Amino acid sequence: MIKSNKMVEYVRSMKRIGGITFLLFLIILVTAIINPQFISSYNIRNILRWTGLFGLLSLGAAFVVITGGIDLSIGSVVGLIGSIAAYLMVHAQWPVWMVLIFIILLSATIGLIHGLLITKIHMQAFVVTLCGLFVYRGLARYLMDDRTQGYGTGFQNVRFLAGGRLPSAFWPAGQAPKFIQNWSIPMPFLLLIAIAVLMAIVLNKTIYGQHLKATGRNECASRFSGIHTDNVLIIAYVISSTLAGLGGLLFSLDLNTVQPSSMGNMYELYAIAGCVVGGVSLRGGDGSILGVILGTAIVRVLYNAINVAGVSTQLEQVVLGLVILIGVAADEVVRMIAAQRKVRESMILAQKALEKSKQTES
Amino acid sequence: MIKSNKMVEYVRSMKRIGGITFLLFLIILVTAIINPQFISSYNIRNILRWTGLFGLLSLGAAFVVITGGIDLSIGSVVGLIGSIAAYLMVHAQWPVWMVLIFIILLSATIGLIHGLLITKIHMQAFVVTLCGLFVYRGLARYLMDDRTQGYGTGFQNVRFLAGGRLPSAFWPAGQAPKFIQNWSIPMPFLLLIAIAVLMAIVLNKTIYGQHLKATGRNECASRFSGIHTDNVLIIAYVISSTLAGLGGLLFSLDLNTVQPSSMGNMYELYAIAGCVVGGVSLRGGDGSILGVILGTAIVRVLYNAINVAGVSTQLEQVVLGLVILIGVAADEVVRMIAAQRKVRESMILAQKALEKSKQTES
Amino acid sequence: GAQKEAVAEKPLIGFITNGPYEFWTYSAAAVEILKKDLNIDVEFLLPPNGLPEEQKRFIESLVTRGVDGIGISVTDPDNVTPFLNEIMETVPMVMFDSDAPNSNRLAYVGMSNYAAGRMAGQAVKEVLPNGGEFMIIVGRLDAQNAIERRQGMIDELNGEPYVAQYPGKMTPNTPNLRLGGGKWTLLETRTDGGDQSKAKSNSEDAILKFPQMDLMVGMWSYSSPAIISAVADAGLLGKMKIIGFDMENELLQAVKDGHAYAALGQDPFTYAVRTIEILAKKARGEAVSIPADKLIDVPALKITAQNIDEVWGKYKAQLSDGNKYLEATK
Amino acid sequence: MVNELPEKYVLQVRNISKSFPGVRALNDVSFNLKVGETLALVGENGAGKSTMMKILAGVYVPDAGEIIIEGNAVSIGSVERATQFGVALVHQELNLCDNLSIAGNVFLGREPRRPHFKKIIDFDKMNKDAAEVLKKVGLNTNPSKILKELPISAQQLVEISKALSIHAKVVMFDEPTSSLSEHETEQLFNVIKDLNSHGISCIYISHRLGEVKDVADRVIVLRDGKLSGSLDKDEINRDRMIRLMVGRDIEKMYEKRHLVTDKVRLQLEDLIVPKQARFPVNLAVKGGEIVVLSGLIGAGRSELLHTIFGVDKSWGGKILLDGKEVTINKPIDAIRAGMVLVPEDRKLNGLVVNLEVDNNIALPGLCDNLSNRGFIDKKKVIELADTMVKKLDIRLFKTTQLAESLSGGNQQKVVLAKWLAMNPTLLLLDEPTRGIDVGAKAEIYKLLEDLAQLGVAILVASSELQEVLGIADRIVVMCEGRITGELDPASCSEEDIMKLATERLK
Ligand SMILES: Nc1ncnc2c1ncn2[C@@H]1O[C@H](COP(=O)(O)OP(=O)(O)OP(=O)(O)O)[C@@H](O)[C@H]1O
Ligand SMILES: Nc1ncnc2c1ncn2[C@@H]1O[C@H](COP(=O)(O)OP(=O)(O)OP(=O)(O)O)[C@@H](O)[C@H]1O
Ligand SMILES: [Mg+2]
Ligand SMILES: [Mg+2]
Repeated sequence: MIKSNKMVEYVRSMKRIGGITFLLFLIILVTAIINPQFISSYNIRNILRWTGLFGLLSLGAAFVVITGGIDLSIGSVVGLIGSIAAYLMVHAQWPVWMVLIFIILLSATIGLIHGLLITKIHMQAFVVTLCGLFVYRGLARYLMDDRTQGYGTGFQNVRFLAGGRLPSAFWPAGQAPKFIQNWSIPMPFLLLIAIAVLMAIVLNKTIYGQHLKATGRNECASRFSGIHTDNVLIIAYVISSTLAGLGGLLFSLDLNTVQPSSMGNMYELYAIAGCVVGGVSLRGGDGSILGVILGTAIVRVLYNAINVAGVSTQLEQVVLGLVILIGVAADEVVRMIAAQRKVRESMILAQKALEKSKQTES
Repeated sequence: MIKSNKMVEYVRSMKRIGGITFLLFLIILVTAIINPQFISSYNIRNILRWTGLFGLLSLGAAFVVITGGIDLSIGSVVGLIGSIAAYLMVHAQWPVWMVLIFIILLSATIGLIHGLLITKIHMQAFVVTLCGLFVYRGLARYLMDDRTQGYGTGFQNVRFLAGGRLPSAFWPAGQAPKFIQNWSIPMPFLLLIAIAVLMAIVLNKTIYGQHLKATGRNECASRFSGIHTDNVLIIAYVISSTLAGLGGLLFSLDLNTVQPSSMGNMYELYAIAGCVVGGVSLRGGDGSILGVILGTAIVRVLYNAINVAGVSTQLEQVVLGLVILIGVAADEVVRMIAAQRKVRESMILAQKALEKSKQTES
Repeated sequence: GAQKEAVAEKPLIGFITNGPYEFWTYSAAAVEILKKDLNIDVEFLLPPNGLPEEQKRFIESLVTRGVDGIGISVTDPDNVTPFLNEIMETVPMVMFDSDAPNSNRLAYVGMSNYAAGRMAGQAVKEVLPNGGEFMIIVGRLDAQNAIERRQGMIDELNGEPYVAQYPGKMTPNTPNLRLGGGKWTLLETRTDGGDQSKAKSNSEDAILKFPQMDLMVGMWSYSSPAIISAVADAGLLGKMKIIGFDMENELLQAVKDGHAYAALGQDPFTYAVRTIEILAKKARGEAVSIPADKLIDVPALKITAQNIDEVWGKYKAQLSDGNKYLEATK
Repeated sequence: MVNELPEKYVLQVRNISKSFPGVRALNDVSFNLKVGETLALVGENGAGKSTMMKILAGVYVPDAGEIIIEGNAVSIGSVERATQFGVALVHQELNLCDNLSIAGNVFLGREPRRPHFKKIIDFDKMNKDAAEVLKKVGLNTNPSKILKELPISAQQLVEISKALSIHAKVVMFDEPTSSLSEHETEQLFNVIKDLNSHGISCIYISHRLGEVKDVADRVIVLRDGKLSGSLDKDEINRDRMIRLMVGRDIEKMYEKRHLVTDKVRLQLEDLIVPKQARFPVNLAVKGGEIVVLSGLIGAGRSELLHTIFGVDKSWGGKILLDGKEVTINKPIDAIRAGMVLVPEDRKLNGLVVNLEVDNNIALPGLCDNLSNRGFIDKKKVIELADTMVKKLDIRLFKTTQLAESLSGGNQQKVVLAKWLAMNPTLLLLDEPTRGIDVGAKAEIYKLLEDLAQLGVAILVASSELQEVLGIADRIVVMCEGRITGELDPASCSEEDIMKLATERLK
């Protein structure tokens, strides 16, 4: 009994994911027909790398969105941490491991501050992180004095995190078999998968995940149940900022150059868009990690498809906006129709039962 | 009883506004001490003009925020309508009145679409208007073919709406008395005041206003009470987009140059920040028009003060973010303390009553 | 009440750029030196989003502070001129980098972006003497410097007669623009709205879509590093030709390594020196010598493998040891 | 009192006081709870019952006083600590997360952990344990089902299971039966007796005084935040409780004076209720008639009322008012046609809880007589609110108070006030006395009487059988969305109703 129910639930959640997967493959199919190069190993590699980079931000955002909150500071944190990382390694010449520890601590502290302001002073997440958006951007510009930061040609080791690929990296440069060289997976995507698996376990299997979902849906009830909702929320913001910081590092390593004034601008919107397309409800309490990754992938594939299919650069944003809109709307509409159909079916069944019982009575 | 009660309520709402007013005057005072030119008629004129322009956007946003929704498309609507207005007047050479009617209709239609998607397809406001943010920006770029739009030296009549001042405009150019010339009020601010008065009446005195507040606080109960909550929401989005469109026109007239790809970028955040600083709760249902105008004024005065006080432009955003944060946090903290004090008072009263009853018993 | 009655002891000069780009750190270095040398105050303002709205706001607050002169890189000369003229009734202005030719400015300092674009066009001719296909990566196409640079390249390749100033037309962004009678093809101009990673993914997509492409042109300062990064990832370093604007370290390094053909370097250091010198003298009521056409030419440089060491050294000196550099050039 | 040993008490409450801004909710309250007994706590709306429970459950901290658990003075302070002390509370209002499974809700905050990975939830154990508790309260559903899919009454059972699963020494029930029907109530009483027999003590709050006698060993009565008396098992009787609660007698709860006219006011012809109610409904209500819909949890009464009122749009059939067909797409259409609905879930549907009382009362009538060309007539609003507050004896501080700061029962009265102010000709009520004290109940019944006398047609959904039998002219019983029969209250028994209410289709 319990088992079959698990199946039902699984299938149901799959159906939801199914919609996005379908959308994703539709975009891929249509673009591949327009330009077969779209599914070349080179392009898929690129898509995977971008999905990895942006996916990290979306994953962090997802945890906050599941609590019913929002993190508008993600883009600015990307800019701040990205430029600080480059500055510390190149100009201050800190050892790489120290830089890594420092930026993780710094971004976690940022999240901690958000969380404390939201839970202890009861400020709204939107306000706190909006202020963060302004403050960290300004700080990045001030600290870097508006100078572009970059790694030059050095730091190949740490830059492997963003630009490397596996398993081709196990062979000496350029000596991997052709097939492996073509189809090796970019590091950012591998990192994303690793972190996503971890987070999926946290969300679905652990006590923290359960409390996160509960707090997101009904904070009051969760508090009455003895959950430290404050801690739950704070941790969510710490995770979001930390992943944004990690993302900032990877972005800066990948691009190899960081403009403090602009790097990461609007990324919070992409991160949240990825969540929303992936079925995370902004009302809190609902969301799946797989959905978030698929949602991010859709946004990235779409951008890529628009370019490759030769849509004018001016219409790019129009297409992006419309596809997100239609994707989410279709999901809503399908769900409405499915619910109605289910009810109609049960109506017919019940009427049949009624007639039957009448017949047996008479 | 009723009268005194009204007084109490009035004083209470004033106290809330009082905090912002205090903050506003504090900023003005400090800056005026650093640089007395800050309160010169020239500078005040400029501040009023900017407050007028951004205030219109904040007012629109406020209505949506009061419903518990959000409008992220404001900035893109400003860009779209601003460039279309300039294009139609200058290139298509439509008569001014026709352009005015057209852009009002166009922006109202945008709001209508948002409202319909949100109420009829049950999409979340955040998603719908986020897509709007992308789509209208792209549309502006596409329609204008990425060309900067402007009015050149012409269209002085309609440009009076943005650049004119009253009452000095009643005199022939330059012939108004010195005092009047100095202290005439910029048109955008006068427009803001007119629209604000109208909206304050709508919000506080009319059925629509009451329905708006009720819907913002509990949509379900409002629907059960016979309110057309769908219509209430749709109208709020129409108002927001229409004011954004009007703002777009005024911005384009004032700046005299519209870059379709960037004009209005982030203005939704300024609009919402104005609301939030002005005490409009993002949880819906609460907000005052006066507060919104004061909130917008704080943001504008702050920008101006930062420049005039000679703070580096890089730190501009840091200061802005921190002041908003501190302003809102102080409000929260003051309210927490006030609630605690009230509890303490009623505790003391209760204890006194207890002692009294004990005495009478014995 | 914003006018200054007497000539100030220590004049205040405003210096407003067109955005928060590293490019302007060279100007900032010059400004620091000039402040001491000329005994003046300079307010160095970088519009955070590079918007005309922000420039307007800065000008207004400078006027409020009783500024004695403003230098500005104008974002949209055609339409902003009336506003600037209004300000110039009380405050003298010098344009640099991007001119407003029809305004009542004291002078224009610099080489127009249009002229720099024409230089880039020449570079294209040099690197693709037998013709070829190329594309442009840029942030926004409605920004004045992007319009002028692109138009300069197009006009140069089309063999139009040389003019130093932007003639005010714009070739629409249609795909496959045939230039020079079909010798060169501008495949596309792709925008990224100022987002570096978008610039990189645009470059990647271009490499995929146009395998036959010969050359990529990065038009904003971050564009060329993004192109270089994408080209490196695709393993095409040295094969794909690259031309870029501005003096980002990444680009200069690539020129040095032979991965990029040329960088078009303007001279923001000198822009600041000339602009502020004029304004400071004017503020003190001293005589200023300005050419009759009010144009002060500060030529742009085409940096290639030949001159990279010398030029880069100069740039480094401007930033680190500007004082010495200034003395040396005087 | 003196000769009883303190060890026999599992819980002692000494001189507890608690204030909220502007209100003294509890004033020097003391009582004891013996091991293995059930103590009923009764009192008018706003007497402070829920506040007392929340203090014991660690939701609120008392301003003064002492709590002694098993002889040790403790300070509770948080829900977690209350749980550690073995105190569990079934809240008056539902406090559940509808995105989690039933089991997830039951064990929220106390999830069983895997033996080796302490941070990982042992879902199998959780489901198994939950299934056991659910069986006790009579909810035979799969514990991994998502809570959202349950009706409010089943959710109430989940809330109860949650408290039972704590294995507490003291289990407190704050109006657990307000949305339960007789069947589930009986089951709950068995659970309570079972708990008592295992030495677990219970505190039980209810406004259904009839129940109190069945379940309680002792009763204490709160009035205006003070203890006004205590009754032992053999002393428990309705009138004594009422006297301690309200300070006076209530003569008669039900008094039928009205006459049923023969003008059919509401007629449903083959009305198809969307969602789960699956059969065309045929029903008529005459002017001056009180028809009561009876049935078990989820019988579909609420959904039927929602469909008539236009909250859910019907999928077919006709609604006739005074013989004329009306189309009702939205509540406003129904209101215009002279119909009003007092909904079941007042927190969600009945009130805008963070709006002032007067504005809540005026809300549905704004468009009609409280405004002038779109502008609100504030004077009329205030007048109306004052009238209705007086008429229904709503206990409040001032009419500009937020509705959420009223006690549950007074909130319910505000909902009634808001609808009665519309002077309806057809009154739909969904559990109108849910969470209302006896005094108020009597007043509401009297109000319904008065309205019926004026010829108003009244359709009530109610789960309290006494109420059903007391006020109805005609009883319509539903089961699984289908009308299974009609009964005459004068000649039927509770068993007859139960029989029809369980007439399930195979
Ligand atoms: N959070 C709160 N803030 C302010 N006042 C409150 C709060 N909670 C309760 N009160 C007030 O305290 C008093 C006691 O309320 P309580 O909920 O304990 O009553 P009750 O006996 O449970 O009533 P009911 O039977 O209606 O549920 C009421 O006057 C109520 O208005
Ligand atoms: N035992 C049950 N467990 C869970 N759901 C049930 C059960 N019985 C019925 N339901 C569901 O309850 C819904 C009907 O609820 P509705 O609120 O209309 O009923 P009701 O008669 O008003 O009962 P109540 O208000 O007492 O819950 C239907 O969706 C039905 O599928
Ligand atoms: Mg209660
Ligand atoms: Mg019901």
